[in-house]
Amino acid sequence: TKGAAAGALPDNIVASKTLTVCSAVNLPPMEFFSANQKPEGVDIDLANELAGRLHLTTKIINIPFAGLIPALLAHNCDVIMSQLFIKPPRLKVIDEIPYMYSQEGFIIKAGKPKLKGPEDLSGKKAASVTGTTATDLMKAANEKLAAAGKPPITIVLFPENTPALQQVQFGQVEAYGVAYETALYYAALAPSQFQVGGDPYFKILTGIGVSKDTPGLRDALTEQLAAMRKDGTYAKIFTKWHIAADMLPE
Amino acid sequence: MKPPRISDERLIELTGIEKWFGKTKVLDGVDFHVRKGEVVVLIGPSGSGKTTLLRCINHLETVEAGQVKVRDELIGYRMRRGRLVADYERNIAYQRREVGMVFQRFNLFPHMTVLENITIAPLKLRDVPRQKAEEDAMELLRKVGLPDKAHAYPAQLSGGQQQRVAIARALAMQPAALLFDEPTSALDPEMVGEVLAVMRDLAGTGMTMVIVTHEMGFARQVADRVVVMANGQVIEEGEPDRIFSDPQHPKTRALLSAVLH
Amino acid sequence: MKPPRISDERLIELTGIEKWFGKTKVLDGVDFHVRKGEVVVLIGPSGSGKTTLLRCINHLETVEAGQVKVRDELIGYRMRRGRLVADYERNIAYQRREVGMVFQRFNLFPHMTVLENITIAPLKLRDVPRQKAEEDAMELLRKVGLPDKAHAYPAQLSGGQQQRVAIARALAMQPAALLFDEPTSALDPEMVGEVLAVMRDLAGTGMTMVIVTHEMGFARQVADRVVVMANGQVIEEGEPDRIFSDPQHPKTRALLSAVLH
Amino acid sequence: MHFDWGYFWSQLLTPSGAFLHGLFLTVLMAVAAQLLGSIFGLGVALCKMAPNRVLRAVAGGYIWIIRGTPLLVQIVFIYTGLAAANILRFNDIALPGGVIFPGSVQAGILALALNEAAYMAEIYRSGILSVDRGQFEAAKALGMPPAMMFRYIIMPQALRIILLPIGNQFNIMLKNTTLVSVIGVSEMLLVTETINSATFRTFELYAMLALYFLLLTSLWHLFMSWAEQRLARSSDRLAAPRKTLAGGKEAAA
Amino acid sequence: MHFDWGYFWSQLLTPSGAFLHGLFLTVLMAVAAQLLGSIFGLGVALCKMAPNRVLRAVAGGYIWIIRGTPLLVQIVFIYTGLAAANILRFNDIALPGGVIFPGSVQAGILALALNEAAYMAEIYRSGILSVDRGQFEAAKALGMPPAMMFRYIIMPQALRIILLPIGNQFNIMLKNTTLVSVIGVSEMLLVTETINSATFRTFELYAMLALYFLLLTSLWHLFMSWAEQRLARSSDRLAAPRKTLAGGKEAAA
Ligand SMILES: Nc1ncnc2c1ncn2[C@@H]1O[C@H](COP(=O)(O)OP(=O)(O)OP(=O)(O)O)[C@@H](O)[C@H]1O
Ligand SMILES: Nc1ncnc2c1ncn2[C@@H]1O[C@H](COP(=O)(O)OP(=O)(O)OP(=O)(O)O)[C@@H](O)[C@H]1O
Ligand SMILES: [Mg+2]
Ligand SMILES: [Mg+2]
Repeated sequence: TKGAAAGALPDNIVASKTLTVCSAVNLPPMEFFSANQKPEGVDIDLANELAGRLHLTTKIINIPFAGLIPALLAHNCDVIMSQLFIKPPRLKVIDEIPYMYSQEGFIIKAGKPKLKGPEDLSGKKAASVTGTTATDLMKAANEKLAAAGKPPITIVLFPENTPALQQVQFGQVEAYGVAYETALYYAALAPSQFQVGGDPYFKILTGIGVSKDTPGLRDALTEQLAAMRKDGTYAKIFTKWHIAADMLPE
Repeated sequence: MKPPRISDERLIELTGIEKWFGKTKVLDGVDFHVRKGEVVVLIGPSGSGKTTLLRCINHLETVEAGQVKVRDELIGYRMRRGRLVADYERNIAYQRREVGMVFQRFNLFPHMTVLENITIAPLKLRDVPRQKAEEDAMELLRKVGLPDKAHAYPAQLSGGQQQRVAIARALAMQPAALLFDEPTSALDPEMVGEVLAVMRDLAGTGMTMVIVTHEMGFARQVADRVVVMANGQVIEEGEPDRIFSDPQHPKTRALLSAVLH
Repeated sequence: MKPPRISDERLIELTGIEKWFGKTKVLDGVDFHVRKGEVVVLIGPSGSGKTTLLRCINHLETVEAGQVKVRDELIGYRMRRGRLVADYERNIAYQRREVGMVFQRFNLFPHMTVLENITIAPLKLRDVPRQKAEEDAMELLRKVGLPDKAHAYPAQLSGGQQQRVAIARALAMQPAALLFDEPTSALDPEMVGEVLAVMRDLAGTGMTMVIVTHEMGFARQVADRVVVMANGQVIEEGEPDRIFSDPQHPKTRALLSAVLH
Repeated sequence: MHFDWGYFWSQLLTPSGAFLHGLFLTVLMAVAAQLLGSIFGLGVALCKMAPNRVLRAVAGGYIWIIRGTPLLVQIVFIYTGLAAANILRFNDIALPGGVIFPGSVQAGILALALNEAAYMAEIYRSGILSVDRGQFEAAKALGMPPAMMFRYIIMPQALRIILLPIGNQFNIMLKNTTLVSVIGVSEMLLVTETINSATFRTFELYAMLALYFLLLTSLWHLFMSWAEQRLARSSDRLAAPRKTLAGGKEAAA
Repeated sequence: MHFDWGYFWSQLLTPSGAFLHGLFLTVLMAVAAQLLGSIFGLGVALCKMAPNRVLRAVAGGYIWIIRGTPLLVQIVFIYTGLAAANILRFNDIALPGGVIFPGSVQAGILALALNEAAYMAEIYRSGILSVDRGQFEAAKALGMPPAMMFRYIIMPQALRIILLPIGNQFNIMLKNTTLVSVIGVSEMLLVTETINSATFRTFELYAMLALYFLLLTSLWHLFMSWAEQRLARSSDRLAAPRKTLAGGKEAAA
């Protein structure tokens, strides 16, 4: 069956023996640069495993989050592995293979009171990265707040994770709306600076982005993912990064 | 036989001036004075230091040794803790108002009309009301024969006209003395006469003047005293008739024979 | 009384040339020819079109009407579908090699030595081997009296020397004719003589030359024919003795009386 | 992927409110930074020419550092680095009327202005140095103190010379505002990227963005050409002698 | 937060391998883009001065668009926009020796070079126009076709004039490489940011980054001063007449 799946791969992938992965490599623990500038994280491990099973090697291309789908559409890469949530507008332009759940949360400064949900940020400033779901969730919260006659959240957009995080660090914003996994990571990395801003308030299926032009690749990846889940490699990776809660159910 | 309009008061007094440009000594122990009402003409070969001496009087050049006094006041220096130190630019600027200067190349302000050129200093430095300043300026323009050019710009004037405006501009600050550095040498020959005429009139009114010039005929006419420089030193001085008819120093003789022929 | 060295072949022939600069007609139906071996001197008041005519000969100016032919070949135009159209720059460049030009302001290439100035064109355009080109250049430098300046740069030469190098440079392409536009008028008077001497020698060797000049004595000596222009037209032409001693056209008379006195 | 002309035209001709706000921020930051930079740059230029050698060294060092490092680094340094070092933190300012002046915009304007000052200083300096020395001497000989000399005599003449380079600087400034997107100022580029991350009409959106910048810079270019022509005309008056002059006429000229 | 001098010095004096690689990429991109831009810019300049009016219009339009839009937009447009529109896609190229030449670096170099070309074109043009008209005429009169005239007569003289502006352009180019970080090229700025996101020593890291850029630009400045002096010395030869000349001596000069 492996041979059949590999046979359906696009010619250029077969020829180059390389799976090119677009990722916004700035969002630990999903994907980030290690001290010696090597990309690592959940998505990276998964990508390596999947590619290996297809007799390919991975190549990571680092692109700001808002540029990921355009890059895939432009065939600058074969897949997106960058904690890309599965959302209807995205499915209109690309295919997504579900591979995990993601949760949304906040990073806040260490020592500050925790939030119950985004509505607690009413009248305050919160950072988020352009093009991420956190932005949309806060916008939705603003609509609720408006209906309740409360002042909205001031959303400050950043092109990248780092400057957004720094806003929390320097107290320029109250909170940074980001993946719950990332919040956990930073709270563990620098507990004197950051803490997780409360329980996750949103959970969504997350997928590997594939171009609609390459159904063969999509099917091959889907097949290998299923195999990984069966033989336990999948669980191993999630456990390694302390986010077993995000695994797809059996 | 000093004319009676010259008082004994020494308006300008330079003693022991030394001035270096890099490694060349340009003024070499110059003593020089001008009495009130006197017209002094400075002559000397090119490079002898005439321009430099003139510029020392209103501190456009600093000196390495010696003193410059105007009305008995030290120019460019003040006492601090018993020692002479360079004065503030503001104070030097204040002192310069005593002495007007007319340059070889006129140096009118090209972005201002003739009237503005003349009134800017009284308006901004002496707080004269505008109307009074303009009336005074028109009076000066009549003196130099240019009342109809009040609203012209410098570039619209001939060289001779520009130099006359420059004289009017210097006079507008009502200085105690006027310094002229070869005021006609950048002019076309037709225009020299009109500027010299204005200077002659000025001398007649008892204005104190120091004039560097190569116009020996004019020098002889207006000078109360002629000072001859060579190699940064004053080599001879005296009444013009004496200097021109009976020069003592060989360099003076050489200079005059070169210029007069 | 045409000297025997002049053949009857018309090397350069301009017919009915009209040239406009914007709204002014600078050449107004000029017919002009030069025979092989002839020295023609062009004279005329300033602005009469002498320079423009000369520049038309090697197509440094385009013309609005008329034809320029060198050795019976049309310069600057070619036939396409039975009509004359502007020729390619490459072809025009090729045609220009027939006619050398010496400019008033020499226009030597400042970044090249004298030798390089002279050899660049033969080397690059006629594919002469370097050694041959340099030997020829040295020969030309001897002709113009500058063999020791071969490795000097133009800026190190006097005006007269530069102009002689410019002549050698033009000769190095072995043109059929040489055009001179006031070759001595940018020179200090002491240097005019040396350039005229070189031109006189050249005329003696039977070189075809067209010379615009104000040096009437020289013109009278070397010219086989003098052509007089005024207001963009040829108003008179003939042997130099006749033109200078008995000018027919009133404008020629006015010109000569102004120049000769 | 085909070029969606309909989308392109609709975005170009009826840009969204967010985009217009980005346009507004771009122009606001450029104008504010240019003004501040021009003022501060004049100070730097005067220090660079001051008799005091300490002042000269400080101004020289400032120019050296600013011109020797990338603007993008300066922007990040000022907004993030200074806050990280607890030196300066940009807090939002609530303006009367409920308008908020965000800290990132303040930082962006400051960084652009500090950068601009170094370039403006060199422009002023060359302008001032190109004024004839005789003008300085004439002003001094009249007894003008330095400040007055600069104000009335030197600067008016220097400004004529440097109008063109200043115009070029503003053109550069307009484009440099895009760099402020990295600290989260929603100027035109960041807004475009945000819109793109929802619509994925990348090519169309960037083409539109480029056209808007082209419009801004070209309008500015037209304005500068006009200003230069006016100046040339008024300089004619300063350079070309007139044949006949009557007081009244001249006053009107 | 105090300034951690130990960290600062260790990063400055013993930068990590990743940072050095960023430094290498910065210099590589700057040099490559400057070379390409200089060549392409010459072509644009010649077109802008060509007799053919279509060529002139195309070159003029190119310069207008490039100079009228921000470099940052051009970079994103070329990398993302062109690929999105299926016009041009930058794939990694494997060089012999196993070195990979990433697509984003290719796009960055191309964008920088295309941008540079517009500025270089104007520099060439002003250099060429400042060569005396007589030089053109003398070359034409000798029968040189246009290409040869430019090659041997005009360009050597124009290059002397434009050496200084070209030097300035490369200084700008060095700094402009930071903008390529937005398409994910790990040049010095992006490397610094990723190091920062793990260590949070923001101020120290940016100070170090600024110093490295200052070093690069200052080294370049020194080199240019030296080159200029050499040129001035060789121009002396072209300008100042010597009193005595002997063939042999001159040949050695
Ligand atoms: N700014 C300067 N720097 C260096 N040397 C100078 C400067 N100004 C004047 N000198 C030198 O000082 C000497 C005296 O110059 P100064 O201009 O006073 O002479 P001068 O008598 O006015 O001559 P002239 O009749 O030519 O105007 C000359 O040797 C001159 O070269
Ligand atoms: N490039 C040009 N553009 C406009 N007008 C020109 C140009 N070149 C020459 N003219 C005009 O054409 C006319 C003839 O000029 P030309 O230089 O041929 O005269 P000339 O006889 O050589 O005069 P001169 O003795 O002064 O050199 C003059 O009126 C001149 O002003
Ligand atoms: Mg003098
Ligand atoms: Mg002529």
